[in-house]
Amino acid sequence: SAGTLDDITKRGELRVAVQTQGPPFSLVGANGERTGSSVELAELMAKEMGVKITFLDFDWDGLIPALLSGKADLLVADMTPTLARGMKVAFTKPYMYTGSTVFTKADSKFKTTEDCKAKGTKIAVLLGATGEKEAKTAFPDADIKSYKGGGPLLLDAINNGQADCGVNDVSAVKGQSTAYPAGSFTIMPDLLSKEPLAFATRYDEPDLLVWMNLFLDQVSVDGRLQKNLDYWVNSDAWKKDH
Amino acid sequence: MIEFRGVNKWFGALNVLRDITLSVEPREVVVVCGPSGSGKSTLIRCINGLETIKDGDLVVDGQRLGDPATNMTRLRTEIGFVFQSFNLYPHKTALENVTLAPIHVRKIPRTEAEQAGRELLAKVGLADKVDAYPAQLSGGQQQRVAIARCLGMRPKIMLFDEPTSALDPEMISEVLDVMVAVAEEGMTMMVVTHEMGFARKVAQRVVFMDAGAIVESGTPDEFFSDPKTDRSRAFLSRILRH
Amino acid sequence: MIEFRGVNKWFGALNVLRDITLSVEPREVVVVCGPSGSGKSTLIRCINGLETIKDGDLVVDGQRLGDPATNMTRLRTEIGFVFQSFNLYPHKTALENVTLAPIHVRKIPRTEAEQAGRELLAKVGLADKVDAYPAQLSGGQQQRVAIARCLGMRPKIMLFDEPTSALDPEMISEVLDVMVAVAEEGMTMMVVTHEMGFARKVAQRVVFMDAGAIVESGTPDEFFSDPKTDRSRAFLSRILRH
Amino acid sequence: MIWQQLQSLAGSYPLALRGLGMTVVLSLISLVLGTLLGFGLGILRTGGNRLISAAIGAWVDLIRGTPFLVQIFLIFFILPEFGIELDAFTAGIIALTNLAACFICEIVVAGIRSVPTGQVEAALASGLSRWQRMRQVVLPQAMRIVLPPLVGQYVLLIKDSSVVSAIGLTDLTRVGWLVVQRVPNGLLVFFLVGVGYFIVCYPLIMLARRLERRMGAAHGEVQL
Amino acid sequence: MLENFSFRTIVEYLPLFGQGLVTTVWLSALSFAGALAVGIVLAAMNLQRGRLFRVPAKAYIDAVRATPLLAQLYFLYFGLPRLGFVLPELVVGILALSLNSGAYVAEIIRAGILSIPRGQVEAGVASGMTYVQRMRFVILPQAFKVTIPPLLGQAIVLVKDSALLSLISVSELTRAGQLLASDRFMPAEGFITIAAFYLLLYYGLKGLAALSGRWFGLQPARSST
Ligand SMILES: Nc1ncnc2c1ncn2[C@@H]1O[C@H](COP(=O)(O)OP(=O)(O)OP(=O)(O)O)[C@@H](O)[C@H]1O
Ligand SMILES: Nc1ncnc2c1ncn2[C@@H]1O[C@H](COP(=O)(O)OP(=O)(O)OP(=O)(O)O)[C@@H](O)[C@H]1O
Ligand SMILES: [Mg+2]
Ligand SMILES: [Mg+2]
Repeated sequence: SAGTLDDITKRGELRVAVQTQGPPFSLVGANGERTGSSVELAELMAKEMGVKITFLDFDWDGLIPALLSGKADLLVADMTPTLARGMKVAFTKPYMYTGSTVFTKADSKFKTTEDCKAKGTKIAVLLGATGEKEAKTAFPDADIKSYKGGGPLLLDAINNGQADCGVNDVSAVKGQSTAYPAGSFTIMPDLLSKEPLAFATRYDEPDLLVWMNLFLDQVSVDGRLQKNLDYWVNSDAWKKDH
Repeated sequence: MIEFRGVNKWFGALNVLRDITLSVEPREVVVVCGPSGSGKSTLIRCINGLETIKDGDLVVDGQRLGDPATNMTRLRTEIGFVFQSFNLYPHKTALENVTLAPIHVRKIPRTEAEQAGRELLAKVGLADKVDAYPAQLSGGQQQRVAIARCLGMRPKIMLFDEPTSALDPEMISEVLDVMVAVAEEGMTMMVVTHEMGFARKVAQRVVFMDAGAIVESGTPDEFFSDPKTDRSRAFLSRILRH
Repeated sequence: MIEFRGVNKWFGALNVLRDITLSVEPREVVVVCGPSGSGKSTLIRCINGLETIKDGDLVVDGQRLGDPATNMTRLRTEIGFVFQSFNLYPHKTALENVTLAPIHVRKIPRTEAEQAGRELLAKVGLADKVDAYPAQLSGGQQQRVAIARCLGMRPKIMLFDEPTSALDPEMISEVLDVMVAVAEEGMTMMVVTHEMGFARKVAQRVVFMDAGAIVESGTPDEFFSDPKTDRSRAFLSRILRH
Repeated sequence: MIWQQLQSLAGSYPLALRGLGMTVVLSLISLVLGTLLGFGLGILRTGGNRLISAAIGAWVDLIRGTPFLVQIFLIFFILPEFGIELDAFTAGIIALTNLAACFICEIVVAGIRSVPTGQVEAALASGLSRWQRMRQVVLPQAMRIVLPPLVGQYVLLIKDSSVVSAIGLTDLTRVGWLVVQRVPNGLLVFFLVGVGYFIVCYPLIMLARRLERRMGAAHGEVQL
Repeated sequence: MLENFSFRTIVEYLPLFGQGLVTTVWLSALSFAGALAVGIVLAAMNLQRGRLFRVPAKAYIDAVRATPLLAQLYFLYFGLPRLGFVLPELVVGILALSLNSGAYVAEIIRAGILSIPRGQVEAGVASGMTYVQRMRFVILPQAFKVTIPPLLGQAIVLVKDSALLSLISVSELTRAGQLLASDRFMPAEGFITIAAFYLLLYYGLKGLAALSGRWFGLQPARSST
């Protein structure tokens, strides 16, 4: 039978599920345009396939079902490919590494990661994110609060004093904190962990998975991946454009 | 026209109707009397199927009640009923109460039905209350609307449950005059009432009930001048004494 | 005990009570009669403040109605009222209907109140319906519960609005006997009724109303044998004729 | 800082309008359909047929008892496994209509049951057909009991429509979440989202109040 | 997603669901009690003659019903601290649910009270009962009978709304399912299990409602007016 790639070519459309979880990976820009690091990579994929791209914008609850039910061909979000998750979906090779970091309000008495280990410290994490698990191992005595609703909510909770320290993906924290006046938060230099990020597709689309891995190889070799990451993740250059 | 054959009815353990056998001919006027709680209301409520009977047969206008072949809705259009507690529609004016069924059941054109309704209300002395809602009417006025509502349907059989209980003596005689006129036009009627004047004037038969059973039944003359049972003698003597 | 001085009341444009002046002495029994819609119910409803009056004075048991200094709730515990439409509490049994106010308003111990309630119900012939709910009672039975409920409060003044309308003649005389007994114990009473036998037996005065005004007022003997106005003459002749 | 945030919020107004439009269209369609269906189900349920009545009862319980997210999830993601493929908008309308119908059914049933038996008997006795009894006697009286919770249900439903973002529709609440990523003042953003819902819901509440007053007057209502 | 439905994983996550269920139950129970209290007070205010009580009660009820719980939650969680009140998440959650649901409950109770025939009120007045006694012995018991079904509806809305509290880090039933969905990428398992548990709660509530209906019960049959 025809493979997924043939289907995509035939319909002339690549259907990508995104989560719009916030800068720098996926966001809606100042003028209402959908953009971000992952979004641009997906657009690049479609361009290389020679088809147009359709973004399906789900919130977290809808993301996995969209992929598993075949509503989307692939899933582009800053997801950590854990072994447990890998039992259900096919992850590509990691295209970048990040990790969870600890951040606090700038004038807080918690200056270092060590400070946050004190008993009863209120630590804000995202529900179900890898940061949640890492916080539990790194701060066994702390009071972990899992919020649902995305990275910006964590920053809001820290900023408002509902929690003392936050733990989240470092790129997300950096990207999202730019919305605040400079210097609002202290972001600890050390990472709690090193985490790969990958795209995902279904196991019944082996041709697409192979192609996506090939795509990642290509863009790393020709530097387009690095350019994307430098623009979005490793600096806040994107801020002036979006 | 109405025929009870060995009818029994229970409310829980209470045998409200005991072995009722009674036959009412077309154009006959039957008055039902008896002490409070003796089952008079229940008896006439059975006739238009507001209460179901447990055993025995009840045939009304040639149709057996409880028989699946009997179209109860059709049958009920031929039976007028005036409730002891009036049951006026609170959301309709006096006139609307009277015209509702003629318009929707009898399919009489609205203007015609309203004309007839006004006349009927005038007949019972309510020409000036045509547009009042039940809550704005005195007890006696409500009862008269209920009577007009029943007359408006021009049924073949009319059942009245104490139709003059809320009226003053003056009004009683007016309403009874209306009923006498209807009776004289050849209507089949069963009237629960203790207006002995009415019974003497138009009833062909008086039925006396006690504790769910028909104790005595006869012409008004027989019944009033020569009651056969001790129970009815006692009842009559109390009426006369007071 | 009850004193109306130039009382007027309107329902919208309708002048239901016109210039009522009437004084009822302690221990006096006054019967109010008159055609349907003449304002009898409204008149006695004013006495316990169920209707408010527009001008004129109404003084009950030494307290002026409408006066801010008058404690209406207190005053009402001294006034018993039997409604034309009974208004029994549907969620309470007959006995509970009778004992509710004595227990909670008069603060009579429950067992004592129940004892008294049973006796009252027995007095009106309902010994076997003590635990029935209003929906399980016939019209006449409901009315008797309403009367027992009023008696149970042992008020100083009793107001009855057609207390025997739903009763058969036999029961009427029994209930009237109960009322006669109460009257003879020296109760102040106003009774809207058309039971002329009762009026003759216990009333010190008969008040005849028409179209909101008191047309005539006098002893029963005067009123029945020698009515002064044309209106009352006509009313009486209709009663006698029928 | 507030000023600066307001400025960047202003840029998002086309997005917000689109979200508001989605919320309004979704809720309007499903409210109308849901009301019709809900009244129909309610009337059927109080009708004589035990089987129909039990079936409706079971369905209503199932829908009222489970989270709306799960229902919409099943319709959009699981139904395709049985060959029923719907686009997000249609799935949203179906899910919301069904939800509305089930809640409204219960409200209607309660209203119908509150009408005194004497009223039904009077209508029976004058030979009104089942539908006429409903239409002329029972429903108008039931509406007094039905209207306040019905409007409550409407506004709840308008707000429940936000769950459709799980299947990729961008409604007003979703816009809030998108905007809050760039303007991290959740209090301000969701205050504005609240204002958006208020603009939709408040006229509905006012309308209901008016209707209620009119019906109350006809019934000769008194204060306590 | 259904063909590989994994009951084993659900069983593995059952303890988590159990904890979530317990939290949801007591959280909702407290909040509903609060909502009833808020609702009764608001309804009583709304039924007064004087504008002094009626106007603020109406304004509150309208404002709360016309805005989403999410915005209200935000206001309480992030807004109150700015006014100097920092409250624990659970308190904020219960407060938000009570205040929100209370507005709906108030309307339900008001409708129930207004459905009582005026003759009933008059009978209470005439026997000298105070306002409170009338409410307690005559009006509320009859009103409750009509309001039980819509109150049940509101209760189940509240139970489900309590899921929103996972936004402010209260971990309840829905969260357990979401964890299963995001740890294992098993959304069908996660969400269907949640649905089953909520359904369980629903039937529990329904049973309670039936019980309380019998408590206030009265025979329908013939009416007394
Ligand atoms: N729904 C019911 N459940 C139980 N008992 C009932 C019910 N309806 C009526 N009864 C009882 O049945 C008996 C007969 O009632 P019915 O209303 O027929 O009396 P009635 O002769 O019309 O009396 P009245 O003259 O007082 O109206 C009464 O004792 C009454 O208490
Ligand atoms: N709430 C109301 N609004 C408008 N009119 C009313 C209202 N209540 C009563 N009325 C009118 O006031 C008049 C007097 O009513 P009331 O109930 O006092 O009469 P009644 O003498 O007791 O008559 P009945 O013997 O029939 O009970 C009637 O014409 C009635 O229509
Ligand atoms: Mg009867
Ligand atoms: Mg009257």
